[in-house]
Amino acid sequence: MEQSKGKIGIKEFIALTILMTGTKLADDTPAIIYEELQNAGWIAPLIVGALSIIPIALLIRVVTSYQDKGLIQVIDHLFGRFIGFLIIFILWGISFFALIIDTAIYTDIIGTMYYSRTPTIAIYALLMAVCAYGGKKGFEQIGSISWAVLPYIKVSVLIALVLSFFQGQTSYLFPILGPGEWEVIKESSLKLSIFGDFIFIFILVPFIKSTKDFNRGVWISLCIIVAEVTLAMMIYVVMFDYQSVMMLNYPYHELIRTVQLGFLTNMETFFFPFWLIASFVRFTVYMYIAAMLFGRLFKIKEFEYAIPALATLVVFVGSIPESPTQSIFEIRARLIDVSTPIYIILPLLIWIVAKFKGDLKHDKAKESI
Amino acid sequence: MTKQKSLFKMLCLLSFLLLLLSGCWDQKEVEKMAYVVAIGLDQDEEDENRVKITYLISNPEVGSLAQGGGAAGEEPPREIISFTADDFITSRNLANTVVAKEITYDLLRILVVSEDFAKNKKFLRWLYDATKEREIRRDIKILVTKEQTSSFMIDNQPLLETRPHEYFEMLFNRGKKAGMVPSSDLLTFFRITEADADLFAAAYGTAQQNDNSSGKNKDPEQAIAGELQYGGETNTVQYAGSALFKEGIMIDTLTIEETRLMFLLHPTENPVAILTNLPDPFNEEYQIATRIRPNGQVKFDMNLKKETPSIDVTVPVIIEVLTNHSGTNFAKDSEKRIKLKESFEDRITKKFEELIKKTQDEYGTEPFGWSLVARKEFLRISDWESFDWMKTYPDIEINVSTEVRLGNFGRQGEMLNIKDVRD
Amino acid sequence: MTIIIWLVILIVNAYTIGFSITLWKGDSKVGAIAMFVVAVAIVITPFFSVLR
Amino acid sequence: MLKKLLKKVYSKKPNVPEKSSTEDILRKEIQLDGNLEQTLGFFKEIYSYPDNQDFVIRNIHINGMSKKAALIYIWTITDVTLIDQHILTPLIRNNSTSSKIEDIVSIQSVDTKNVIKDILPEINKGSAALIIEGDPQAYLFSVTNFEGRGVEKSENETVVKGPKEAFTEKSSTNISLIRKKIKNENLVVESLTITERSKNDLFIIYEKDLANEKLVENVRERVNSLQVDAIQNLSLLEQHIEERKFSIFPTVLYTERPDRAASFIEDGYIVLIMDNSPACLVLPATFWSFYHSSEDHYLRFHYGNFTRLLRIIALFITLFTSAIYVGVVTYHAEMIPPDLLLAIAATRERVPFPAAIEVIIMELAFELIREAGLRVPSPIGPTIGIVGALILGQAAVQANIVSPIVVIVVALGGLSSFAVGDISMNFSIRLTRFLFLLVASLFGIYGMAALFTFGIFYLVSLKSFGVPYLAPLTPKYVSSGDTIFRRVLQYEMYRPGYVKPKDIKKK
Repeated sequence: MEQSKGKIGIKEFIALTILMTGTKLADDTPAIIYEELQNAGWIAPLIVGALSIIPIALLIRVVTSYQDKGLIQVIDHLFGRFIGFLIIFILWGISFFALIIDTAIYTDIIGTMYYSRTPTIAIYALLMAVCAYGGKKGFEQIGSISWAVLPYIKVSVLIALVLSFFQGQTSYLFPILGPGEWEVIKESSLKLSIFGDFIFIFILVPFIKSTKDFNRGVWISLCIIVAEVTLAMMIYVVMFDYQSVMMLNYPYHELIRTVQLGFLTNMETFFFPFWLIASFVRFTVYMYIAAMLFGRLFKIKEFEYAIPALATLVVFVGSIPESPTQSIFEIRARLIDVSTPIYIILPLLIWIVAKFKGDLKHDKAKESI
Repeated sequence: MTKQKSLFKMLCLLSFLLLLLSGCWDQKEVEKMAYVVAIGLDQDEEDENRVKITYLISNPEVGSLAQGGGAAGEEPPREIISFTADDFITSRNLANTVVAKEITYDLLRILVVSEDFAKNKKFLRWLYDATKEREIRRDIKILVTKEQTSSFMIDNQPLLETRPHEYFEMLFNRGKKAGMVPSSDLLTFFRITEADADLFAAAYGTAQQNDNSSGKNKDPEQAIAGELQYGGETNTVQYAGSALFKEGIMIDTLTIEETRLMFLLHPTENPVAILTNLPDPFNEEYQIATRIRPNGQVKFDMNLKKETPSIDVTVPVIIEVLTNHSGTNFAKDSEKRIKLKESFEDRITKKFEELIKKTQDEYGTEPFGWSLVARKEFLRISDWESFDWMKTYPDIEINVSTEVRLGNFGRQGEMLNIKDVRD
Repeated sequence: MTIIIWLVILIVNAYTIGFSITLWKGDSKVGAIAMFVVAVAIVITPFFSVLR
Repeated sequence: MLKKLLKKVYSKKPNVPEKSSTEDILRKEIQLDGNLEQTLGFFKEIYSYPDNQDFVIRNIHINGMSKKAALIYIWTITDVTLIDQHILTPLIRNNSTSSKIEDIVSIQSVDTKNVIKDILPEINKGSAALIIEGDPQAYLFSVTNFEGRGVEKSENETVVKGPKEAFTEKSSTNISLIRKKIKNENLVVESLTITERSKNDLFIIYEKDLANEKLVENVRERVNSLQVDAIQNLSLLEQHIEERKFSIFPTVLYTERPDRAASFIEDGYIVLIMDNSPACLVLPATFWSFYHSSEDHYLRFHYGNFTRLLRIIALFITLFTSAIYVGVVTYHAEMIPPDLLLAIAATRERVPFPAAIEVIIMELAFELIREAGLRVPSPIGPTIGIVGALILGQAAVQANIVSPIVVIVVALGGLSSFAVGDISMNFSIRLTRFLFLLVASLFGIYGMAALFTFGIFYLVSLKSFGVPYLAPLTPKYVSSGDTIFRRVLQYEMYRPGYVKPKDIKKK
């Protein structure tokens, strides 16, 4: 019963991964997908999930063959000082940039959908203050909180989806292939990095109790996320029809504004807090990962102390773009396109180098004994 | 590290407190709001690019028994103002020249549009303003009125429901259940307009009673709002029939009967039960009062890939016989029952055919939502779009059949034979 | 509002530079420089966003 | 930084002239030498005789030995009849010359000490010291008799089904109450003197073969490292040993029920008992131990869980109702069903304050009634009810100071707050409620969600003696699964893994 300090178990890990990636169904990611895929948008997460198996499997193969080493340490080990620094710098760049853009989007959601008169900076600052506080508390706490709040968040999402399913019409899903099968496959593979967060999860390996837990956790959460995002995307179409859903900026929020249950006609305020909590936890994880990479880059051991400064920077940088709903939407769509190759190439590269160095063979030999 | 730690704590606390101190931007006190329940939209008489807006504002103090209400009983339940504005978003400020409180659309339940304005090509642009405004929800209803909305609102004086929002809510719920008016919400309007395939049916109402003689002895089934004659001490407003919108512009109205048939043909929107009269096949003099209920889903057999596409529609209904003036005893006679069934089937199918013919010839497309069913026949959106439902529909060969299942014959099956009594 | 933003900037900057100094005195000079850059960025970026 | 500064201010020694006490301390080091007069002189000095009223020196002449002697004791904490019948009478009536003191006196326990320093605490605990001319040691007879209430019903943690007795102010009674429930030789009652001036005793109670040694050591260390002059009772001790003094949530459980204490000991927890406290402290304490009550387990499975359900609902109602009311009315009016919204708007029409102020006024009034009701002498008690109900409820509404809905909201929250029995948790929830109210009035639901997340982060990071506050919910531990709901008794097979007991499985 020895308490492993600062490490989290499989439940917390799965919860954290689901909150980190699954919350995407409730921002503008669906809108980005629908733009090209129309009513076949719900197929995209399936394809992306299926394609993601390759990089994830490669990474698992490499990372778990080193005892207690996360992605950062593995990259260091495989590529040496200079190239390792470069790769981690790119990863940090992506994570930090994604953090800025995503928080800006979420601030915009809160601003346009609920608090139209409150200045963006106030909403943004409150969001980041909570995230910085959480990030500062450390990884174990983030894991615990994800597990503590996950059931309630998922139940609220499920209620919203089920209610809207009964208010919508399944025939909106037809024609079933949307813009055509090749278009669907092509466009969804370009959006591969919607699940790109899984790369960053490998950084957290040293925080998980055992590699076996990690291994299982990654696959379970991938399955859950794919199922969840697919279901949500389907229900947006069922609720609004593809023509309308393509015009919506934030389908989840339009959805919770439209569903009703008995005498309660305006229910969005029931779902809103859960979504908020999920977003807080999500950005706390992002914040923590970005700070961790930052700490590794510049050799700051106690990188938690850098979090408040980074959070402040995020607020100021994130409020630069004007009319955020549109401009950030474009930036974000581009970021997804840009980071897709990295999501594929990096794991492949790591695997090849590891193979070349012979680290994997050694491990295999050990396993066979 | 303690230095950082304490400093960090201070920072957290301070920034949080500062945030708290500077809050309250979106704060609004409920009692300082004027709750608009209905917005009326009319074409401005002088300027084509402006609209005349009518607000129906609910007075919260009416109907509450709260302490301290004081003279609430003497205040009127509502306030109506009409004015010209560029759109109904900026009009919120304009209204403040008359109304002291801040205008809010939180309780907005219904958008009333006059028939003239709905037939205007520019109508759609103004309606789409609703998608931008945060406070307007997509589930509000659309009502088309025969006259100017401002006069409609003033004439609309419900006697029993003092609170306007309650009145509209109940009216629409009931109307939909009885099959008199379609449910016509904004969400569906936008969806149908964007999908560009079907017709949208909005509720139709008026406060003016048509006094011309043609309406006098009209079969109530064939009437639309304003043509029914009501006596007594009541509100003059009537809601009946529906207004059809094609590509966002109103093109025609449907009578009560047509509205009901439309409901029966619709694959998803089914009324609970329709009370109506059908002619008695055994005695032409009399009518049989019936309750018609849909009996499961409407069945479709579509064959759209042919040169002349065809659709076979089967409408299953349950008919309950409620009155029997002719005294024919069909409850116990199976032959008579079969005859009754056949007569019902013929009658309803004929009505369906008439309506479908009208939609094909006059409107060019249908208000039944069949395009949704048709979509299932296609694999890709491009195929569906090149098929072009709206273009193809008039040429489709449509066969309707009705499957009647007789329900109960009322509480007491057998009828007194009046002729025997009079002997 | 501007006053509050400046106050926040001031506090965060004091904190960041403090942390930077601790790092300098400690083992990581690179980290100290990085933190200092962040501190400078925190002062500059508001001019492009909130204080525009 | 601020904290450091504050610490400096506090830790600064106040500049007050102090009298050196080295003389006193030296005197206490003296060994007895058989000189009765001199020894008595020391004692008189130390106890400031004859100013000190309950300090008694009884001079006697032991006939058999023909020696002068003196009996020293503090009469208020000794059993005087015992001294009279079993010490004085035998000594005076004694005639045999050779008898040892132990053979003459018919008292239960006799001890000998020869350094004044060692004798003093015994006298302070209620022993009587016999000093005999020419004998270089003192005989200590245990005749302690502290006054105290008898065992009474517990008043703050009442149950319907289950034992009613509560701890008293007397530690020996309390220990015996626990021993009555755990008749096991492994139950250890360690005694420690924890303060320097008042010499308060603390009893650390645990089961030797269950409790984690590190935990016991941790507690011992923390208690020993206290450098305080006096800690009268457990309520004060609690504040001395808790980890985070500024935390809004309690991390040590204070309970007055011996049955609860015993069941915690049986799970491997540690219980602290002191004189003068009709309660005990349980360490470590998690969030759940404050949320639970002993009755949850005495009631059958469904009944117990029903009360748990009610309690968790009450907890959330207390935390959120007034905040939600304010947040929703001022920021999210559209979510209220239209009839209710109009009703609220109508009643608020003539109220002069904003909704937030209105609720805060009523909340404060409620807290005032509550505090006043607690402190008011019982004959005047009923007036509080009248004042509260009539003036603050009825009249305030009629005077248009608050709207009737606010009265309902506040009353509901106030009523629910009583469902959380533990006094510390009760306070933390009531205080947090005000925080939520504040945030809701400034940021609506968004602020509340932010504060809630903030609060959960805070809860999760709390630790009580190394145990995470929300364990075993998160992080996960092997346990009986007794968190929001409890299981059927037979399935509660494990002792809580987070206290790391030596024997995890219950039989």
